[in-house]
Amino acid sequence: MWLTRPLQERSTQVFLGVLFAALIAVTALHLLMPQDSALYVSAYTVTLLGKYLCYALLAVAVDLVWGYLGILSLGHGAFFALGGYAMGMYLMRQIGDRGVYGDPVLPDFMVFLNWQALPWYWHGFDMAWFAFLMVLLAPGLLALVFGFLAFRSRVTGVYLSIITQALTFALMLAFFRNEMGFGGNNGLTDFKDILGFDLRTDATRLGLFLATGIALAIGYVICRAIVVSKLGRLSVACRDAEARARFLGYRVERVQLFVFVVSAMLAGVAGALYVPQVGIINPSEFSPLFSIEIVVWVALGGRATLYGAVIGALLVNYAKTVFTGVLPDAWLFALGGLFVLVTVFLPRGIAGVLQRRRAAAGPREATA
Amino acid sequence: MSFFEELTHRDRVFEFLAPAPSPVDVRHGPILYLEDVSVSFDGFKAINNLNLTIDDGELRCIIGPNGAGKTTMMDIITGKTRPDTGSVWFGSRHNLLALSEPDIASLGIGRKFQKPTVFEALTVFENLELAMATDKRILPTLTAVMTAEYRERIDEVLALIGLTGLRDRPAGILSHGQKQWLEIGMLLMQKPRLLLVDEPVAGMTEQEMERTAELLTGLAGQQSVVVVEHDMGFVRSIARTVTVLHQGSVLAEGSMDEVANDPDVIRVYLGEEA
Amino acid sequence: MSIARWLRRLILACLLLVPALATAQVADADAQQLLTALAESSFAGKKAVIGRIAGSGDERARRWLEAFADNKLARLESSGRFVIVLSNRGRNWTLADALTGEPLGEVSRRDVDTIRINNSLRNELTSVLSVLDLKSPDPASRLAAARALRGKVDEGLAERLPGLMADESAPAVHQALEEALAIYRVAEQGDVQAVATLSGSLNSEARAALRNATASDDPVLAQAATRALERIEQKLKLNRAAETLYFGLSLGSVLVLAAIGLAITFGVMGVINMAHGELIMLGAYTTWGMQQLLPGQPGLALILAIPAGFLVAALAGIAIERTVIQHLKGRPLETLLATFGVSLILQQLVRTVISPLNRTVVTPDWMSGSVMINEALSLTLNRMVVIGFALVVFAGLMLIMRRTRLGLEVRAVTQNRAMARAMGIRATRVDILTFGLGSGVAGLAGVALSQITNVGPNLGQSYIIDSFMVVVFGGVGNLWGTLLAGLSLGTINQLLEPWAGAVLAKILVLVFIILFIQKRPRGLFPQKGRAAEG
Amino acid sequence: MLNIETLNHFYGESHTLWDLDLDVPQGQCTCVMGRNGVGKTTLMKCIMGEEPVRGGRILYAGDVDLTRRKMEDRARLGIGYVPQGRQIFPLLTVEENLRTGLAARGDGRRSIPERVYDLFPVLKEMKHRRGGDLSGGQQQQLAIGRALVIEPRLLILDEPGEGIQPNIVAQIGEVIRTLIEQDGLTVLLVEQKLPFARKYADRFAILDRGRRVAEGAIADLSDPLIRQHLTV
Amino acid sequence: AEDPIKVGILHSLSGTMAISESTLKDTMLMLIEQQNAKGGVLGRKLEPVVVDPASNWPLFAEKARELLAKDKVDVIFGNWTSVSRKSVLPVVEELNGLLFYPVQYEGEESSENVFYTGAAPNQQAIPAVDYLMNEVGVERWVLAGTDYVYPRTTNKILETYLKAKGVSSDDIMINYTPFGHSNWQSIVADIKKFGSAGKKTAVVSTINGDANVPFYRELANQGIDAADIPVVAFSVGEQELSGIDTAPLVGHLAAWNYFMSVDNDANYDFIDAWVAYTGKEDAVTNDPMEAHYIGFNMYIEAVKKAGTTDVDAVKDAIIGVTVPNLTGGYATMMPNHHITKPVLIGEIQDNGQFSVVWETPSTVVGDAWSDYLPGSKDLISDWRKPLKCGNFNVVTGTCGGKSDVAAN
Ligand SMILES: Nc1ncnc2c1ncn2[C@@H]1O[C@H](COP(=O)(O)OP(=O)(O)OP(=O)(O)O)[C@@H](O)[C@H]1O
Ligand SMILES: Nc1ncnc2c1ncn2[C@@H]1O[C@H](COP(=O)(O)OP(=O)(O)OP(=O)(O)O)[C@@H](O)[C@H]1O
Ligand SMILES: NC(N)=O
Ligand SMILES: [Mg+2]
Ligand SMILES: [Mg+2]
Repeated sequence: MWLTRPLQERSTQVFLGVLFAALIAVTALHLLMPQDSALYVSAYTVTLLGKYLCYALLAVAVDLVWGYLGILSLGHGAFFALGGYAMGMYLMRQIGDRGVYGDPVLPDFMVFLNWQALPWYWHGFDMAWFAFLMVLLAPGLLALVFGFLAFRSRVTGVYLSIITQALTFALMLAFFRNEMGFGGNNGLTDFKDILGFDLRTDATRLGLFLATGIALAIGYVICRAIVVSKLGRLSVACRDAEARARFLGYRVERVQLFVFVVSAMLAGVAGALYVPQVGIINPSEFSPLFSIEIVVWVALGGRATLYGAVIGALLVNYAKTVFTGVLPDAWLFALGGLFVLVTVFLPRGIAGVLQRRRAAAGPREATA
Repeated sequence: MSFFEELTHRDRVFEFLAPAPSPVDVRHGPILYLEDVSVSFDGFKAINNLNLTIDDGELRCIIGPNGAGKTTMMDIITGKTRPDTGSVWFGSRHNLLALSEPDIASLGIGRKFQKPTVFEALTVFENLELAMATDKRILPTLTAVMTAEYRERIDEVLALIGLTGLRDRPAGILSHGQKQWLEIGMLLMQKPRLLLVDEPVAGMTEQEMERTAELLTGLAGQQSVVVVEHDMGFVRSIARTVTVLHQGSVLAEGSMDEVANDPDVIRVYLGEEA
Repeated sequence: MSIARWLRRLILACLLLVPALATAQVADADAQQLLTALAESSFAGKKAVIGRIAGSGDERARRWLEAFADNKLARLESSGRFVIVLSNRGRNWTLADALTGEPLGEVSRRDVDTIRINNSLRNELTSVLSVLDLKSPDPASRLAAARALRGKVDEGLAERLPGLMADESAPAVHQALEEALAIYRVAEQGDVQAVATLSGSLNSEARAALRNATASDDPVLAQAATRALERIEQKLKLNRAAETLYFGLSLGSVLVLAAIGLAITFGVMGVINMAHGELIMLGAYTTWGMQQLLPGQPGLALILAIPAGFLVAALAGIAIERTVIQHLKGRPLETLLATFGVSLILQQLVRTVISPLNRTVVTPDWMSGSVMINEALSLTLNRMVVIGFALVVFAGLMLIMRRTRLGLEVRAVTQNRAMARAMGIRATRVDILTFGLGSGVAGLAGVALSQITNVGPNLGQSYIIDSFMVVVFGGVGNLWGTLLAGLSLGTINQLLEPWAGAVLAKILVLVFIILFIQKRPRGLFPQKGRAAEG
Repeated sequence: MLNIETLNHFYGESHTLWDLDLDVPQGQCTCVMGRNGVGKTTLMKCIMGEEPVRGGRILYAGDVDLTRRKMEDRARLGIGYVPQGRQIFPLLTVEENLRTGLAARGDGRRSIPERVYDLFPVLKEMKHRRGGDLSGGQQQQLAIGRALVIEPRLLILDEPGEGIQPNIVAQIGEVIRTLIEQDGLTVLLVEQKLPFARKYADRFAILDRGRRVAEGAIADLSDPLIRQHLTV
Repeated sequence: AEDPIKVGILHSLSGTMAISESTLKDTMLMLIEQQNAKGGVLGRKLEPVVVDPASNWPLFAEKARELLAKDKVDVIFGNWTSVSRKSVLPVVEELNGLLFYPVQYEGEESSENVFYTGAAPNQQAIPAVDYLMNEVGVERWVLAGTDYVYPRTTNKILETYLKAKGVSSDDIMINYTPFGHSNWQSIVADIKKFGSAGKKTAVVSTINGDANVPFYRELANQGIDAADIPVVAFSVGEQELSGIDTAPLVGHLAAWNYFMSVDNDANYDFIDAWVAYTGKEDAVTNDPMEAHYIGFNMYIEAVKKAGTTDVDAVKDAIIGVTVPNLTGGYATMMPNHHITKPVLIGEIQDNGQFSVVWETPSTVVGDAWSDYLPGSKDLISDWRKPLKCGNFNVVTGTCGGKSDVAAN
């Protein structure tokens, strides 16, 4: 099976090994260590790690299109946010009559802005299967339509980047509008439970964390499977010489569309897992600056390696957590400085350093 | 003659309406047929009422001054450039002007570019793998498996183009001449019905030229080949029919000797001593 | 309400009777008493006192009233002395005695009780002062006063206006007075004749009077008013179209200014400069800095800020180029990452070093307000200057890129760096100059933007996305494209805004850009031909 | 004019040029030959400074040590370069492409020498067309013309005849000879085509896998040498 | 030498909100310093814990969790935007923390763990409209706001209120703009047109943050004078004015519960302290700062009263606590976790200050649930035993969201 092909690869094995080891270690330390132990991992940390893993999955999705297909999407936050909104709508409906106004159907923000009935696009989100399907479909469809138009017209390079940015920007403005029925700027929040599990319990948190870890693993394997397949090589071919690939008989726009849609869906899943863990989804996830930041994680970790994207996402977000606590006034200097230094001194990102190490250690292995 | 062709032409329009695309139909004549093709760029007529017919299995050389429109003609055949007027048929069934580049490529038209273009980030091997004639749709490509048979074919071609030693190096590091060879290799992998070869021997040594000549003449017969080249020695060694383009239309056509002695050709192209 | 009206009538009548104000001076004790009354009355009561002060004939009255209108008439808590506040910034205020004019130096704010005023009193004061101005020797102030009277004429004044008009020499003032009187006549007396005077007027008070008259019981008047209004509406439509166009061009010129520097650094050099917005910000802060250096001369400071802003931003740009971008040759996408870092640093730098708060940049007088084309169409001056400035900057840039070697060399360097160097082009110098130029132009944009929007650490962020859109929409590498793109996007936005609202208009413009790029994948002015297709 | 001493070059770990010595005498045309991928183009890039060298020296005009000079300075010293693969500036017009050569001239001249247009009339015809739109052979002519704008003392030509129609190839050969004879130009030529090399070059040098394996006057270019080093 | 009382400060120091929020962080640091100079409270010193949620809403929740779970702070002072508060709310409720929220907001909320020291709509918007209607004689209304929940809700309330007062819908114009909107040309022109119909017109502005500077600039340039069409703003305070050239804006209005210009010794002392603390002679104070001042003092009093920093004890103790505000009156914490506040209307002066032209005769109690919204007019909030409910429906007699806690 093409999907299991990456499992035979050493790099994937290492990646999955490290990931699962980390998941197990965190779980064990959280469940087994006494609270006052230095090794105890608090629910706070578990959720934080869960959030990082969501970002990591998002970064992997971006790396797939950017690294291998050469499409610099400055709008991937849109797919992430759409997945997040799909999940958020499900979680909102789960609140039921436990909202402040006790309306059994309408979410609170609709009640106080005088909505009389649930808008049509909110229907179905009370059912988990439907909502989870939408987590994939909403971003997937958007990517399909947008990608179809763009790739068909052969929009490439910065032009494509900028219209992805326009896309997410337009969505941000649209979602800001209260009339859209997604809670405007306040977004969706105050969730109570998911699939019947109380979101405020540590067990649910741990469960979400583990689910995210597994989603990352699956997402990684899917991306890897694409990358090592002939389609992956074709993607690289399209990235470097689109026209040439056409003359070989490949429909470049379909390759682009396929990979783009897969990537958008992965981003949607990341968003869906993100929302219950951070407890809010609001239009700022659509902000172009957020999308740019995702690209920065990938570049920092090392483009076109996938695991580099994971490293980049984890590192930047960990740095952000640390710096915003330790250097509240100066963390932007640290973060900005980090970006600058890494780009200038580590041209191929952190993964580049690792590769060079490996190449130095055993040059034969690298080519195998 | 042309009237005749036009008639046959007409009645094939109906066949073209048949839903299922069928392979190239050469029962009724040429494999490639260009009629009254013109194209201009910002008012400059690069191709001017060009008529050209290539028979199935033919090896045709096309020469002509720089800027005569040879590459542009290939661009038109492969769908890269749309002509302003005229028609281009592949066999009797396929109107190439209605098709996109990948469609044309899938029909079996392969091309080597004047300026070698290969996938620089991929290895030499992978370049050939992608060129290989297989199902080129998305899902088959995703699930494609590298069989021993495929591998053998690629290795054969690698040996033929002399790049076996650089099999796993990225194509980007190849020297100019090596890229030329790789492009020829990719063309071979494609197994096209019609090969369009734009300046294959530029930058090759005499011996390499000989090898290329053998290769191309060997192909002719089952496959049709159109070669554009400025090296007269090379052209002479392979040519049966030579077409001379000038200012976007045919200036002369015939055997190498006929053409080489044509005063117009000497004036605009060959110069005194060739 | 009616009492106030009656009062005003009285005051105005008195004022017109007083032949000349500046002759007398009441006794200090009386003055103290008047001011005390002013300080201690309720807002309603103050109106009466204003009348008394104005009618007192005291030559200091005008100064008191003006200070009062400016919130600068005050009483010292400790001594009960009335003062005029000369400077009311900070915790210690500079004062002068209201009666004697003697300077009192700085006094803690705690001791100063300002005499409260509100809008309606201020309104009152303006009418009072403008009636005084009707007798001013300066025709400009007479015109302003006459205009201010429209819609405010009452019976008392109406009787006197024909007399005033007879004495009036300036035709514009005369006409304004005539309109003021006609408005009164239509509104209060249902005078059909007066409708004719108003039928061409674009003044809003005149229209309001006519609109009310259309609902009149008198059919003749109602009909005349309706017809007059229709005529006016016709004219207004044209004016509104012109206005929308102006708004569009002005928004467009802002976009052009913000984007034009990027058209150089990104469009021509290929550097995805995410710090472009922060370079704009530096230009704006330079303007603020210049105004701090030259207090009281905002206009001069603004003009000096043009070269200074250019220089500051250019130097900052060159510093970025030398420290960061030069290491990223041949990796254009990575410039995005590094310059994103730079932009974070610059923003925070401004927050830390200057302040996270917005800074005040003063608009010089010659740039504030608007030029009145007619009563319904005024073009705001600051925008007009910005439009002009944008065009000048564009033309200058065009000249540099067309007429100097730099333009050619930078394009050669971007297209093939190694080959350009092999041709003897000093690529490093070209990089520095070009990036400096692009950055400097961003600085110029900042100088202009300081006259329109916030000067704060977030300034850059709000323009960076728009700038990229404009450059890309116009076609990367084409300065004309940038100009046209900016102007057209601005105009489209302004055309959409009235019926779609600001938010939706913006969304629609973005959707338009997305769709447009589908049609023309390389922008308005695409790079055509073989090379561009790669 | 150009003396290359024990030049070594690496692409990353792979050793491309090995202890290479080469003399290019003043006022002559020296032709470098060799199979595909032996390092001819690399050698030219080292001389132009596009590739850094690892050891060895390049001396120009007797005593100018080029080894550590910046690329642009080499052009300003009077070296014209026609690279393999044309390398014209695709989005500049033909005229602008030519004008880039003015930067290297010491005399501040602002117009293109007529001689270039005389040599390649097609360039004049297509003055306002984008370089990238030209046909392959036209581009090659442009590349040569551009190098001539510098009015160089040393002209490096990397397979200049590639893609050019026969009569113009011959013409280029003639021009090279004229320039050598009238202006004392020195030419370093990379060429695969023996007839052309034999006709226009004075000396030859053969490279094989990064080493100089033969050198001499063009008349000494013997069949055994060719068989040994130039056939596959 | 007991452990210090940890005070979490959750205000954005970077990003778009830093402009407003970073001063509040400094205010808190100053108040803590002052309290420590007085010996702290209960013999314990106070220790600030500052984090930066960076104007990123999910990060607010995360940082709140960090403060409560990791740093174990006793109380949090923080947030500016409503969305950030909404994001933090589930966290403080889950971890049973205390949050003091200092900014005027749209109401429609009452959490057991949050104390709202800023104004609810009835403490700002409604009195301002009353003033305009009764004192200025406004008949035509422009409700202009940034498109997000606070302006939307406020305007909804005002619209209902105005209509209840007999204003016809033709005389109400509602307009929303995006955050950071900077091109006000046509909107201001529309306002001008709307205001030239012969009836006294006013603009009620819930325009937020950075959009204000270009808005006022455009007003001034298009010649809209406060005398003709006054603008009364709910989100423009001294701090915002410090970034605007106020000379052309004299006479435009704002409604707040505090102005820096208030003539009161406590206020002057506060200003002196603030100037000394920041070292900037031109430092300004504003309403949310006063709210923090009040909230902080209330917290101190409640801790004293409870004798402990235990959250539940403080929560119970703080209801009814009364501390002086800076305008010469007192603020009391009400059972609905909102406080009593005077409402002041000020006119902008050329020195960037407001001069008070009107104030409510007495303080107004903050109303968590608006009386003018159909969904919430039946709700009340009372966190005292036995009701202990933030959204008790007086008609159905139930506490929303906790149907099991029936009322009796
Ligand atoms: N996109 C374009 N815009 C303008 N002119 C073009 C364009 N494409 C081709 N041309 C012109 O059309 C003519 C034909 O070019 P073409 O490349 O077909 O010539 P060619 O016969 O292949 O020449 P060569 O032997 O030099 O390769 C040339 O004069 C070229 O300048
Ligand atoms: N960037 C690179 N990295 C690694 N190896 C390279 C690189 N560029 C070229 N090479 C290798 O160096 C060798 C010499 O290349 P070069 O281009 O100098 O050959 P050449 O003699 O000019 O060949 P041709 O006749 O084909 O132009 C080749 O084997 C090539 O594969
Ligand atoms: N609560 C506010 N002003 O967002
Ligand atoms: Mg060609
Ligand atoms: Mg070579």
